Amino acid sequence: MDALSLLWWIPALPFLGAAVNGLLVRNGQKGLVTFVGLAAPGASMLLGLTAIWQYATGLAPEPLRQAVYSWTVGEMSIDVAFRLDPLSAVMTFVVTVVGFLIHVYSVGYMGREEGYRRYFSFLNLFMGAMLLLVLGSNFLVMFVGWEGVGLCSYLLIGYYFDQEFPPEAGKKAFVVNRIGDFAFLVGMLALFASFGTLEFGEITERVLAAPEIAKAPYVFGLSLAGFVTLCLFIGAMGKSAQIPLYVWLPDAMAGPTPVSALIHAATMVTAGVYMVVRTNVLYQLAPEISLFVAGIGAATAIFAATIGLAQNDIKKVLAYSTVSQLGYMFLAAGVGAYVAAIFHLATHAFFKALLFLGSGSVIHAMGGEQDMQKMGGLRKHLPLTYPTYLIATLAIAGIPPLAGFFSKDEILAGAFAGHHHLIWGVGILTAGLTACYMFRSVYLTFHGSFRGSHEQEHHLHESPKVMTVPLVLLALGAVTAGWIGIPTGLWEMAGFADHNVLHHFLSPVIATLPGVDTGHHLSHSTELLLMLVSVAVALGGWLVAKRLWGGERGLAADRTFAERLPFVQRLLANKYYVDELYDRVIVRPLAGLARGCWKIVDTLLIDGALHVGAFVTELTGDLGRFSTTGNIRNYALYFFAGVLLLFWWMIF
Amino acid sequence: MNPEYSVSTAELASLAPEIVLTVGGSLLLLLEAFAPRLRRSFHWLGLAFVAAASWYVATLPAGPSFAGLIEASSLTAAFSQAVLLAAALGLLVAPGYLSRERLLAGEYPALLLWCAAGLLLLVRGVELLTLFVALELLSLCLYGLAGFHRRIASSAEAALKYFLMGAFVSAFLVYGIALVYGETGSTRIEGIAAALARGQGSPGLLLLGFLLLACGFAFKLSLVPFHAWAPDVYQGAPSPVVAFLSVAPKVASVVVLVRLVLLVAESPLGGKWPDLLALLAAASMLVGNLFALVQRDIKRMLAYSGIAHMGYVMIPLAAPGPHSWQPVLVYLVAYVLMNAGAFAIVTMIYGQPGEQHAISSLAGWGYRFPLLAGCLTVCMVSLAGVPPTAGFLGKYFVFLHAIEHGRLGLALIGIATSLIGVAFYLRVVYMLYMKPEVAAPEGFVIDFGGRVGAVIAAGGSLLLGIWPQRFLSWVAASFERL
Amino acid sequence: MSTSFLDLLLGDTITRFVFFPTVAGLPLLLMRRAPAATVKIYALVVSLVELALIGLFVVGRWGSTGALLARDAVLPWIDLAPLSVVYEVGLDGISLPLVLLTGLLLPIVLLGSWNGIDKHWGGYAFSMLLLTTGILGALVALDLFVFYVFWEVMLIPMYLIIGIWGAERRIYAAVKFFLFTMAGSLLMLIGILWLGWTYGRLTGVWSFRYEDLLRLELPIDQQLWLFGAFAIAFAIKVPMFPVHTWLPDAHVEAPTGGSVILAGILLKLGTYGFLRFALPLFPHAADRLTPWLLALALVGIVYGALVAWVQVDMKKLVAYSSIAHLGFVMLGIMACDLVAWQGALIQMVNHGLSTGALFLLVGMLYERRHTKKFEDFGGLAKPMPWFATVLVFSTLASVGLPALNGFVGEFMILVGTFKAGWRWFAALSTVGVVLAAIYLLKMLQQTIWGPITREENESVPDLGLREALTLAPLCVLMLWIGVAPKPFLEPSRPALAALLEDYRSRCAEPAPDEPLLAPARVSAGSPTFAAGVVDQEAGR
Amino acid sequence: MSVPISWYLLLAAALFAIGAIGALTRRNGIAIFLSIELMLNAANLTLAAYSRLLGDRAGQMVVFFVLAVAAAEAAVGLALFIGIFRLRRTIDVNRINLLRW
Amino acid sequence: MELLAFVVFGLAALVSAIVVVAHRSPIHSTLSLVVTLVSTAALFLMLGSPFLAALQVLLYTGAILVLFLFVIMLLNVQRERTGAAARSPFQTWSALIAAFVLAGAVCRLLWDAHGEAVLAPLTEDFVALRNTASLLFRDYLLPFEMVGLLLLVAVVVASWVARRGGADSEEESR
Repeated sequence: MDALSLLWWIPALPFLGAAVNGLLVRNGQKGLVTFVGLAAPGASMLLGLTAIWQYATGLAPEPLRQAVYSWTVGEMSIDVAFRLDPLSAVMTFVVTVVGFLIHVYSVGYMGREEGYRRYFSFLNLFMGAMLLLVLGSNFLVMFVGWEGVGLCSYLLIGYYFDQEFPPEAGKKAFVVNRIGDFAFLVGMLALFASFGTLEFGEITERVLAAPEIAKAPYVFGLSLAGFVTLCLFIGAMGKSAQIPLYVWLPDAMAGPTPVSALIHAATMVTAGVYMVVRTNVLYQLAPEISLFVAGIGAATAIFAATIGLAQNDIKKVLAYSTVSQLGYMFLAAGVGAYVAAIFHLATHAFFKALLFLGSGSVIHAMGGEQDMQKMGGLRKHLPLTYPTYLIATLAIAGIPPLAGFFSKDEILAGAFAGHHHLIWGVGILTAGLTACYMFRSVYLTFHGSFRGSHEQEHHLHESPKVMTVPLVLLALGAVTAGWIGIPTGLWEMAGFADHNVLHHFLSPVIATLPGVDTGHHLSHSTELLLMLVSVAVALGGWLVAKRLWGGERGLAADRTFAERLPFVQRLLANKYYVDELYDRVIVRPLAGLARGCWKIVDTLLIDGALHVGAFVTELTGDLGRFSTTGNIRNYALYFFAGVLLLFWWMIF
Repeated sequence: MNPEYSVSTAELASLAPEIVLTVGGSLLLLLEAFAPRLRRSFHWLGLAFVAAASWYVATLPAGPSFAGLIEASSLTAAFSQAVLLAAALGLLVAPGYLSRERLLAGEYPALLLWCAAGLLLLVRGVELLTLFVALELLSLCLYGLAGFHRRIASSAEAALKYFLMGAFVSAFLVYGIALVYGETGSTRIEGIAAALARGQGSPGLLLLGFLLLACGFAFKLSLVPFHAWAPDVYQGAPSPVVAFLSVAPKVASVVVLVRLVLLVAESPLGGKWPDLLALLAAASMLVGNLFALVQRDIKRMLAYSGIAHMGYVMIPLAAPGPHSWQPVLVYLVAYVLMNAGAFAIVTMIYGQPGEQHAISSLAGWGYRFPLLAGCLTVCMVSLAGVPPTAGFLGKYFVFLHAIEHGRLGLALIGIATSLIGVAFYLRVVYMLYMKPEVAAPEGFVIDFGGRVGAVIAAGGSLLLGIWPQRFLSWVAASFERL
Repeated sequence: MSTSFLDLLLGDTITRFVFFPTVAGLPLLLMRRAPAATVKIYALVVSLVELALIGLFVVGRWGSTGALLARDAVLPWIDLAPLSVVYEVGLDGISLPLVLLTGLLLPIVLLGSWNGIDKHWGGYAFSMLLLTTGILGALVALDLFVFYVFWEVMLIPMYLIIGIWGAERRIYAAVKFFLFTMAGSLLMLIGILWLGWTYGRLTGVWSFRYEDLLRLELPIDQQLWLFGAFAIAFAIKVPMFPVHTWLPDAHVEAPTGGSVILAGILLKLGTYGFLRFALPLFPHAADRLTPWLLALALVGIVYGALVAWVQVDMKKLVAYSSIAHLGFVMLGIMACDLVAWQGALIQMVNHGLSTGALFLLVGMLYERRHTKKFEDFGGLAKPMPWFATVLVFSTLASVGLPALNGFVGEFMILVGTFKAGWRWFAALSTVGVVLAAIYLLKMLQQTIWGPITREENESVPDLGLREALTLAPLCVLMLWIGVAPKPFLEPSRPALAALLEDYRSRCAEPAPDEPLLAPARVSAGSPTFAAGVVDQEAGR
Repeated sequence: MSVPISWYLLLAAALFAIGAIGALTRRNGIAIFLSIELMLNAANLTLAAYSRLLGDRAGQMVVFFVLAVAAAEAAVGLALFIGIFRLRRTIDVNRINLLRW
Repeated sequence: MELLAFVVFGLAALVSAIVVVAHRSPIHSTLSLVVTLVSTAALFLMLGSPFLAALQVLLYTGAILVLFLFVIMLLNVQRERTGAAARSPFQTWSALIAAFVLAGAVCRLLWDAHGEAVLAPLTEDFVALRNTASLLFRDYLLPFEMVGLLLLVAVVVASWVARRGGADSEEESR
């Protein structure tokens, strides 16, 4: 089978599945829904894996481009085309595999929901859009996928539409994403206006051929590359929940847990990172924006980590953790460690999906309860969930040799190598915090004694196979995914040839610009030292968590903290009041402005002026008509006077 | 018999339309006296006479007659036909109303026919004395028609007001004739033109004389500031009479006014005359539309609207010349159709004679009188000047003329005021269709003739808007020699 | 060569499909006592035949490569030398999409009004058919006088539709609509007459023909005045800020069908007018005023979106959204770039489809619940899943979600505007994209999502078959245009390109000091279709 | 001694003005009508004087016709007064104002 | 001689005209108008038009004014009431001003145009009735015929309007 020529089927299949489930299948046909809902992404995954295999083992490492049809005509001829290159291959791998596993998991998790069909339809739709995003050969297709995943995110967050909050959260997600998208759009416009194309390949080629065009001043003292990358990054901020546009992601947890795992942890939210790496050639030409990216990433990472420390909702913890990890990825991209960013993206996909699915399993067991304050001691009830969750926690905390360790370490090494020591410091601090709050969640959920109600305790049970098997598979990934990117330094120290597979695989998509200095290399000893530091910090975080929340301590630490530092606790628990701030500073004034436009400009000024005009006209007529008094003596006078006035006017 | 005093057959033939109308009127009067049972057919007989007159008008050989007091030309023929059209509509609509009001009598068609005769003479007259007598002839008929409903006060009041104003103005007119005659030594248009060309006479007195003449006819046209009688008279006079009264005299008076204006404008006295007409036009458009906007009585509203329309008719005279005739005629024919049509329908669907014809009574009647309401809507749309109707065609020609001759300002005033016009014409339409019926109509009379009249008027308004070619060719042919 | 109007009416011509609705609709006026079903079916059949007529006509000429697809023989209409007006209609790529949209919306509107219109159905259908004639006529007119006549013909039926079949404040809305539009169009009339006169002054023969008038080279001050006259007329129709206030009222009060036609097509005549007449006739003035109009378009986008956001009435929200969307179209038109123009044209169609669907949906909801206020809704997705689906779909199309139609237009407009050098306008107008999401999602939020707060909403029936049939074509097109817009963009491209080239070349030369007459343009550059048409005429 | 012809004209103008004053100030309809007759008379005098001035009898003809017309007008006018008096019991023009505004 | 006659009749005409306009009683006004008209007839005579003078006396004074008197008495019209409500000073003053302006303007223009020009004595030809008649029946035949119709109209209108339109006419039309 020549999977490469069937490239476009990879996104098309899930779309097809979505359409079939959405329009043709009826609500009652649950088996059919499951079949279609799994077959589509499954087939897509198989096709994707085959294609990646064929591509990776192919002789020519040239990117593969497959144009399906021409979208528009004329001056702006843009193809609907797909592109398989190392970057999209990695992304496709992550998306299809993790996606498929989560689909499978959903069969169990969502089994008893009323909107089962709708759920699978949307989930398939999401897969299609996500694959469109990663496989798209130009910005336009990418944007279609970009907004498509946003839409699915909206629909799936609002899955429980008959409640008050989820649709609101979905709306928030969509709108905040849109704010980013608008910048993305502007960036695209600038690119198109400058290069006349939106193809990734062509743009890269042209920039490489003539970097001075991209470096020429454009607006606001920014170069073209600077402007475009800034715009694109703002787009990424929205999608990938970076400061200041992160606010939607925690709320997005209102959706079903598998959705949180797939969309709001593993795939969609990482699209921003993917895009930054995709356009790395431009970022390399705009060092100031790159630094900005790194700064935002670092800030987001630590900011979200501190909030995560104070959350009690298990999914909220994971959500802030996701925000924090995404910050990490941007930090990496910002400091030029693009491969590290993708690496972390991939490993994160596995362990974060696993964490979410694990938490889903917990919630499933708890009968929908998400508050960790009501949990505790679940490990004996959930024999499979607990170890997988623990593995994922270890992975995210950066304990070697699990996946998270390698990717995170590479990021920190990249930051250090680029002499961004402050950023490195923030990163290492965040690593400690990550370990701390993640283990907090482990302790509060699985350790100690149960704090929930009796019914809940009675209800506790391990999830069915259809849910646990994906957990196990993902755990496998969380353990091993990091091994594809074992740092070059380690290999060399151990006396092996460099087997950093990922680096080699991705190197074609990372542009090497003549004038741009990317060659920071750390000595092996420094690299090793950094590793030790980060491991130490991670272990430190774990230990702190164990000391505070481990065993039977439960929530005591939280209560003490709240008593001692009520202000800080409130600040953290309320997420620094950012939502409230946005509401006061942006939403309400804007609504006020809108109301002003409506009531004052429209109704009062414009319509008012018209009504006054009409009134004056009518009044003139109404007053004037009394000149027709009904008395002909007056009429005769008008005649007489009229004649005289006209005569007077005529002779002068 | 002294041959000096004999009248040649040719001269009599040149008077054929007027003779037909006069004799027809007299005949109807005689029939009223001797065969009152035939009353119901009087109007149809009258129509036959009008048709005959129309045929004679069309076949009249061109040229002056009666010692040059009157003339016939394709131009006079065109305007005469417009007058006869109005007369026909006036005859068609009336019998229903008259028989309901128990006023059916030979006097009505007789007066109408005589009035038409007077109007034709007014159109054809080229001598001031003839014009004056013709004017008085038609005016007396109109006084009688306006007061035709002798049992109601409003009709009598309308007639009296019309009469007193008319008499007052005719005194000015005679004085104007005296001055013009005295200063030029002639009462014939040609003679006056020659004298003016010679520079004879005192300019001041001539100016005053012509102004008095012009004002006299402007009074008939109800141009501002000589308009005040019109609303009262239209409101009080019987509706079928108004259908005639509001259009026919205007057609004829416009002819005289145009003749006068052309006479003066081309003379050394000319100077400010175009501006004078522009002033009258602007004032009429403004005042007419503004006052119509606030009327609650449909007849009064139409009266003010008529004032405004006469303002539009005057626009081409603000740049006078032989080319002014064409837009004037087009506009007038459109005006005859839509205004007479509107009054015809008012005649039929308002059950009470007298001064009250509230627009608000129309509420919901659009569904009760589908045909008539449809016709009324067409007439209103046409009066508002919305294509594809005759009213638009008229406005098109008038504005075109204005632009062509550098009267853009006048055209803009015309636009602004017709926007006001739209507001009150639409009020009728929304009353008809968009308001729930508040009061069932009573006493309405919808007879065959009236229905035919309404359909002719509305259909004509539409036809002229959609397919004006035949009509315009006729118009163009009428002015070929100019 | 002496073709009569009747020949045109009966032949395979543009004239036939322009006048067919009215002619075929006349019997409706006589069917006062016929059962309602007969009337409805008759009207629907007429509309379907009309759609078929348009379809057949267009299909037969699809392959045409020239800028003009077809032109009817020119007939003298008012032949009064030197004042002559001809009846001249032609179909080119610019009018084609809108003509097709009109044909498509007509049966949809009638079907959508099936139960919503509860009185005088025959009159309603006739008004719609007459309106269709006006719209189609204005779209295909190649003579400014003819254009004006058709333009005004639209007014009366729309006035009646709003005024008779509308909601409580219908009369206010109808009169406001009429007066607003009339105010603009009267100015345009003066402008048209002035043009015809100028042409007559230069050649001795008056003409209002588009081709002839395009040859006029006017001094800049005259151009500015005339452009102003045209622009006001069109801006009111679009409607652009600040002459937009008639639209919310008209929409809210109009019956569903009226709103659909109003938003779907009538508004487009404003933008169409800019593209077809205001810009090509007065290039220098347009060029000079471009920043101002762009600014107004931008204000419209943001302003419409903001005000839409705070509405409490569903229909009013959609109405204000129209202002924002049409702002995009205006942006594209004034950007004077081929991509932007293509985008603007396709966006006109898009807006017709998605907003049309939204109005239909609001109407269906209104039929069930007799309210349009948000506070009366909420949670409707539960009892009405299909309704919710279509509403979400149409809303997303309206929001401009990629892969749905709205995006295509917006994107092309933005690209074109940006490319043409109006970067800031393009960038700032994307704010409208964000705001669109805000207010349209708010609509979804308050109608279909959330818990059911009112008892009455618990058992609202879902879409019926007729309603589904009404909406289906719109949805299919929304998706189709979004996924593969190429076939929809292609036919209009040559016409737009020719128009643009002509516009640019004329702008490049300075305006003369005195009115001049340029030589007749040959096929190149001018949208005057010298190439594609001739065989039509010669064939007769 | 002969009188200059302009004196006649001036006298006529004065009479005309007096008549106009009457027409504008009297409230009795018939009195107004009388004033109008006075104005017509003044116009007639003007015509006759001009006729004499010009040595042309056309002016006299006009006077003749005006006289005839005045007679007819008087008949119609007085009939109208009778008619309105019968219905309204007044011929005061201030009170003949059913129709106004 | 002529001067004296002019002064006498002119003054009589003026004074009686003022009385016509100013007197509150319609009957006195009418009688005063008789004086004016007769004076004017005399002036006509002086202007060489005995025909008009005769007509003036016969037709105007003899017929029309008698008709007036008759109607006034028939209607039993009282003096115009005076009082605050009846007065309209604006109307009165406007009328006076307008009339004076008109008279002033016309007099000024007439004086400027014709001044003190004195005409040649009257000729037999001008005064001859025969010539007048020939003018009337030859050149002005049409207006003459029209006046005939006019009088017919007047009769018809007057009879229609003045006829009692009550129950009897209802009977008529049945």
